Amino acid sequence: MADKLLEMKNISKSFPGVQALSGVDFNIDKGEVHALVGENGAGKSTLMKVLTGIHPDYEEGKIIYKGKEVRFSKPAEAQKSGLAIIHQELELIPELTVAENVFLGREPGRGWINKRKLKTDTKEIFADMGIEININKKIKNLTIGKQQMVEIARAISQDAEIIAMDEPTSSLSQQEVKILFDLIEDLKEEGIGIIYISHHLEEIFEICDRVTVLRDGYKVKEQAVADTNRDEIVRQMVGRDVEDRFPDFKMDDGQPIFEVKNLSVPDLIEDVSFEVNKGEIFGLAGLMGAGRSEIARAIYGIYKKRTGDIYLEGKKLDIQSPGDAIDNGVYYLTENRKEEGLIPELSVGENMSLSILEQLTFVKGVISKRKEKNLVKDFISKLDVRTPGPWKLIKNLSGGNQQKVILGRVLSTDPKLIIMDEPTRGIDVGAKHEIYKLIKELASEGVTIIFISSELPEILNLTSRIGVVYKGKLQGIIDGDEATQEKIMSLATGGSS
Amino acid sequence: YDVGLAISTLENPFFVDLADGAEETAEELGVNLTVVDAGDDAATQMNSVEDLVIQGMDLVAINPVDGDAIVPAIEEADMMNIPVITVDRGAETDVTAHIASDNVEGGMMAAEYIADQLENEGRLIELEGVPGTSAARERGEGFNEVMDEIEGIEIIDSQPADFSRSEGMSVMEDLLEAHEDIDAVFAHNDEMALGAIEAIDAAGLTDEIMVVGFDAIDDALTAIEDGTLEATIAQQPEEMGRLTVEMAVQLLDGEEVDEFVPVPLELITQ
Amino acid sequence: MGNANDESSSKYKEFILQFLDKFKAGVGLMAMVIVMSFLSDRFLTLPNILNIFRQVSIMGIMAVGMTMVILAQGIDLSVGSLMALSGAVTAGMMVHGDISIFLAVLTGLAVGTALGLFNGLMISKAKLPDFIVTLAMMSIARGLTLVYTGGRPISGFDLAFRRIGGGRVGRVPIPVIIFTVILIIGYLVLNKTTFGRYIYAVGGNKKAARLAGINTDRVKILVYAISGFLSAVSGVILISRLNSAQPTAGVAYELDVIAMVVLGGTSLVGGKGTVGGTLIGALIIGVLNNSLNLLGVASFYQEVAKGLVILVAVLLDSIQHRD
Amino acid sequence: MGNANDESSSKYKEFILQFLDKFKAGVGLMAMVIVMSFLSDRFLTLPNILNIFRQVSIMGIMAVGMTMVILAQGIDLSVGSLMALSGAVTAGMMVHGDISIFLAVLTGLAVGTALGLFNGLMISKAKLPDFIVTLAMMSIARGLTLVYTGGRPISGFDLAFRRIGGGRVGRVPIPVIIFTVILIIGYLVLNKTTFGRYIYAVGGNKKAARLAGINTDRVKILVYAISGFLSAVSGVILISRLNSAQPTAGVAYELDVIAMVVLGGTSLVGGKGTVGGTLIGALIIGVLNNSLNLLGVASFYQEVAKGLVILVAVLLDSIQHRD
Ligand SMILES: Nc1ncnc2c1ncn2[C@@H]1O[C@H](COP(=O)(O)OP(=O)(O)OP(=O)(O)O)[C@@H](O)[C@H]1O
Ligand SMILES: Nc1ncnc2c1ncn2[C@@H]1O[C@H](COP(=O)(O)OP(=O)(O)OP(=O)(O)O)[C@@H](O)[C@H]1O
Ligand SMILES: O[C@@H]1[C@H](O)[C@H](O)CO[C@H]1O
Ligand SMILES: [Mg+2]
Ligand SMILES: [Mg+2]
Repeated sequence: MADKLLEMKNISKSFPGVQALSGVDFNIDKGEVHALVGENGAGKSTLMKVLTGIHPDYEEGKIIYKGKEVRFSKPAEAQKSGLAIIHQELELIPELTVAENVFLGREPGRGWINKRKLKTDTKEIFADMGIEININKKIKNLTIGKQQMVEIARAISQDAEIIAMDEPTSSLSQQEVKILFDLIEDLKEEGIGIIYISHHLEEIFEICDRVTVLRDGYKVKEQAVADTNRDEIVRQMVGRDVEDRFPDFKMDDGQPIFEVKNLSVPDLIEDVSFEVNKGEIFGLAGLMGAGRSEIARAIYGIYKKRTGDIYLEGKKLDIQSPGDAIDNGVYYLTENRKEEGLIPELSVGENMSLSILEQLTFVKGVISKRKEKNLVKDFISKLDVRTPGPWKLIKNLSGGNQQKVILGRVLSTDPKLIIMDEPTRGIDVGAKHEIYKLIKELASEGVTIIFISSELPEILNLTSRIGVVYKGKLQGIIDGDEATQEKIMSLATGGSS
Repeated sequence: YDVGLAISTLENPFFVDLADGAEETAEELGVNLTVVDAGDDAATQMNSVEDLVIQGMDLVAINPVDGDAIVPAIEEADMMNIPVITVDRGAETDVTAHIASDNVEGGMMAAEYIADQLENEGRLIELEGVPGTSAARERGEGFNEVMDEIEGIEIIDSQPADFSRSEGMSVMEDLLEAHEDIDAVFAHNDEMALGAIEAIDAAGLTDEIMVVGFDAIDDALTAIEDGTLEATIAQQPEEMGRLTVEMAVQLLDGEEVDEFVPVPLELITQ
Repeated sequence: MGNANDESSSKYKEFILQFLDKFKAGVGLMAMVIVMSFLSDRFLTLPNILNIFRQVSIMGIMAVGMTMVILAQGIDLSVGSLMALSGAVTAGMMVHGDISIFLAVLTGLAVGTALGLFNGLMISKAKLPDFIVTLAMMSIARGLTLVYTGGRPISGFDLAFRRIGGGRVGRVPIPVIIFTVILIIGYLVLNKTTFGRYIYAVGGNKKAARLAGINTDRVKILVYAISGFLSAVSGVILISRLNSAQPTAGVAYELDVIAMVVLGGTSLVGGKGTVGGTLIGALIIGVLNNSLNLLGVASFYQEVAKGLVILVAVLLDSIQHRD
Repeated sequence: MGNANDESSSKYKEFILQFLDKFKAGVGLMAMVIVMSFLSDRFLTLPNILNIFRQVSIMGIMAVGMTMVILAQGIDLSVGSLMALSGAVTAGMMVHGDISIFLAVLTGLAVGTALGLFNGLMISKAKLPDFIVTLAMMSIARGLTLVYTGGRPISGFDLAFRRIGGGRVGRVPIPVIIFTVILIIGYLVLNKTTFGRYIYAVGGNKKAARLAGINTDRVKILVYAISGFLSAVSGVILISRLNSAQPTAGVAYELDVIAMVVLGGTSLVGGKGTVGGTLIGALIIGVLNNSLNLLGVASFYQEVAKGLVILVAVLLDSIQHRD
């Protein structure tokens, strides 16, 4: 088994203001799945980018691939040599179709594209993977989950010898995760080396052989998965003990405070009605694309053609735009951070204060920098955002920390109702735990929360009741004490409770 | 009758007057006149003349952007047996009639006046109109013919400034850097002359250099009153427009007309 | 994801939507044509239709190149002056250079292509903004044209050469044939070749394209070279049609050419659009100019009408949703 | 994340980088100034410097508006013709309308603002592409100017009015003072107000801005209205300076104005740039024109030189990395 495929030695890489990697060693054998874990910002993605020629300007270290020292100067070179990568931030072309994206840069035919072959090949790949997808659909019309499958299909179709998977399951449904794991088994058998990055630590124990833990750019530990356990890995990641359970929480029987009546949006959602109590955490479950996000967005005033009524504290709300919603104490935290959350060219602080700017003024319209700074500082420490300072451009933060900044934006408005859409996607265990705690705290302070998630354990443990969405309809509501994975799945696939 | 009139550019007030004259006369005579503007672009003018031909005009009058570039369009009109008149500027091909000032004569008038004022001695600059227009060529011809005869006068530089005020200014700025002791400037039209005056003024040489233009547009007349412009040769654009329509009617009525109809000029000074 | 029935119905819907999307730029044009055919009985005659096509062919050819540039998320402001320079060089070679027509045309095309290539190099290798580089080139090429011609038109070409712009095959003007061929080639390149696919990819998400191993620099360089080449083609046709190379030809053409592309539904943000749309955009401009002349709209009002009609045309198109 | 020492040193580095980034557009300008001060001893004199500032002030004022438009991911091609129309209306009111200077100016400003507002409404409410809407407006406003003036300049204003463009306070020309005031206001709006922050947010990521509760339509509408207003201000200054409203004033100004903004480092993709950069961009254009005249470069070559110098200037700036 000591068939060394790749050795990375003493890799160091810095960005302005950040030492992202400090002397990291990492290696992989043929047919091995090697996990890479660490907190948000630990340097996992950066290490993969160094490997695959995206950051050719690392200051120190060498890479030995198949016995030869290499230094890829651009992604194309790495790709040609047999290194494929599934990017954490999906890197697809929205206006091109599934098939066109899968084979981008590797189209069959010389200059003249053989479209027939392109399509049959693509179909074959997805058929092999066991995934149903319309390969002629444009990427922009797919859910994030499906987009992630496309990204996976692209890497797998490259006949690579090493595949780096950077959080490949962050947007996948359970069935899709299972499909991916079967694929990984096959790839292993073919002798392909796989680098597996994930914040879902249980996955490590399911499919990985070895695990390397990074912290603050340093390699902390490398060991066989068989020799360790979840708690130990968490401790190595975070550098201390973490109470890795869902926090206890007793809900008082609050009064109904929020009500949705007959909410419909043509083609998207149909006749959705439900009630939520003050300080309740209400879950919305369902398969990918079921329409959970659409319900939230309809409430938030994004669709013009919405019908139905919304009540908060007994008052009927007239929400025509997100601005109206926020003014009425309703906030929606998007599932799509990159496209709909971040303003990349603004700083951490400016991103955070955006929704409450009108109140951080001394005269109307003129920003009080002092008030803004105080607010931002407050939330940076409250949410433990890892940033050198509020002036740092948000685009240069790691994914998890970006999420915390956006969360700060939400909380700054002091909302009565928060709809959180996949709020822990791509968040490390420690931070996830903090977010759970925060949600509980908010609820106990009387903030009402609608919690949308594809992770059943999370939704089961956190919420008091769970609405299950199927094809744009609310298929049923399950009480927290009676909820099980099976019940949810049954409703989510169109059954009755 | 349906008559089309293709103007080189209505961005120059001179042609606005010409078009006005034509429109008034058309109304008097009951002619259905369509005016199109080329914005000084030869290709656009060709397109719009084609459109006039397709539209079935009985006659097309053209004030060409460029004498050579308009030839293919005139040939097309010929093929459809539509008579063509040129106005103010000629074309490098035979047309039914040409109406214009006697530009050679005008150039001579300007030359004689300047020579007179300078007492047959001095260094001169000539600002030329859009190259390729008969107006520019003929004014230059007349001007140079007279000046060549006079020993003491030297034309030290001739540059095209495209009949435009801003070009006139920037070309003059350059010439002021390049030459010293300039006594007079002859510009092929007033727009250029007024531009040149701006440049001369900025250089503080207003009292040393005299400027003569061509056209007698309103701004030029004001400048003459102010004493910044020395003189101008008055053209009668409205008259040209009027003649154009009158001749069109005569032609379409089957009457004989002269091939060249000169429009009188007049020297205007303070 | 639902049952088979659902899928096929949604597939069907998708197809209709894509179809409408493709032709939405056509709605405005169609409306114009219908209105005009009532207003003027000359409008829908074969000669006039050929006339419109001939009139748009010169800018239309440049618009094909511009479509590629814009699809790749660029912009080319130098097309008009590259057209003028290439035309002037061709003319100069023929008239003063005493070389064959063929070589003269070749020289003209080479000049346009080379300067387009230079645009591309500055943009992709030196990483300068497209807008500035091509604006600078607009100025440079305009200046070179004035220097080369001394500011005077160059006229008087062989009859053989004049056929390029003035001749016909059957009733169809040769410029229209050239335009059609270039449209077809443009369509094939964009839809059938890897290069075309890469143009969409680079314009749609440059970073992703680079990560997929595409040489994004090369794509950018090539589209600018193509745009320069096609400007030169237009220049040759123009001087042949006018029998004269005008030193100030093509001033402000860039805006009209870009307008054709954008009217055709191509997004200035890149990655989205078609050459077929550009044809429609070109015809909108062509029909508009032709109509205003046919209707005898007074020239000052023409400008106002032109702006209003363009607004109404895109408004009609946008009955379809965007975003 | 490292200890306190590290933090402060990295903060320092970041600060320096941001500083350089801000002034990178200045490198090219600086180089031009240095070269010119060796080539001409008239260049660095107070009269000449004031002269340069006065020459750029008219376009510079429009460039401040354009900066906001571009920051909000828009583009405004109508600035030149809105300037001409507002100027003409002001002139017409004064000369024929027999109303007070103050009311005449107010009317002119109102016209520019209203049409800018119309741009904004079409773009944000009717969701039409910025390029097409403002191109159409360019044509409409140009046509209206021609119609209003009958194609003839309107001249002969009161001495009091002529002071706006021609007067001085001390040695400083009034247009320079107006430009300075507008620059400062622009800076304050962009950096100190919620509206300014929203401009950056909308340009940086419109979807995210909307979800964060910002009324993105209102932001877009306002920037176009401001751009129209500032074009009108330029128009008033221009007619006062020339003592005449030219119906064809401002043709092709849009490209120069956009060039100033982009030369100043503002990205056409939106969300990134400063008004200080625009001042530098404006000065690059101003110094360039002035230098070419001072050096007596022949006019044909001026065009070539202009393009080349702009290229070199941005090349110098881009020694800093992008992306
Ligand atoms: N392009 C960049 N510019 C500046 N800093 C960067 C850049 N990319 C990453 N960083 C910084 O480098 C560090 C490591 O980031 P990296 O993306 O590798 O983390 P990660 O381990 O993948 O985290 P996550 O789990 O959130 O994806 C972080 O502090 C991040 O802010
Ligand atoms: N831009 C779009 N164009 C076409 N269809 C879309 C678009 N966005 C979403 N859809 C479709 O709308 C439906 C609902 O998607 P939605 O994102 O609400 O699902 P969800 O339950 O929130 O799941 P997810 O966890 O993926 O967010 C899906 O069928 C999806 O394919
Ligand atoms: O004769 C006219 C006028 O002089 C005008 O000023 C420019 O064009 C010429 O043809
Ligand atoms: Mg990462
Ligand atoms: Mg969703």
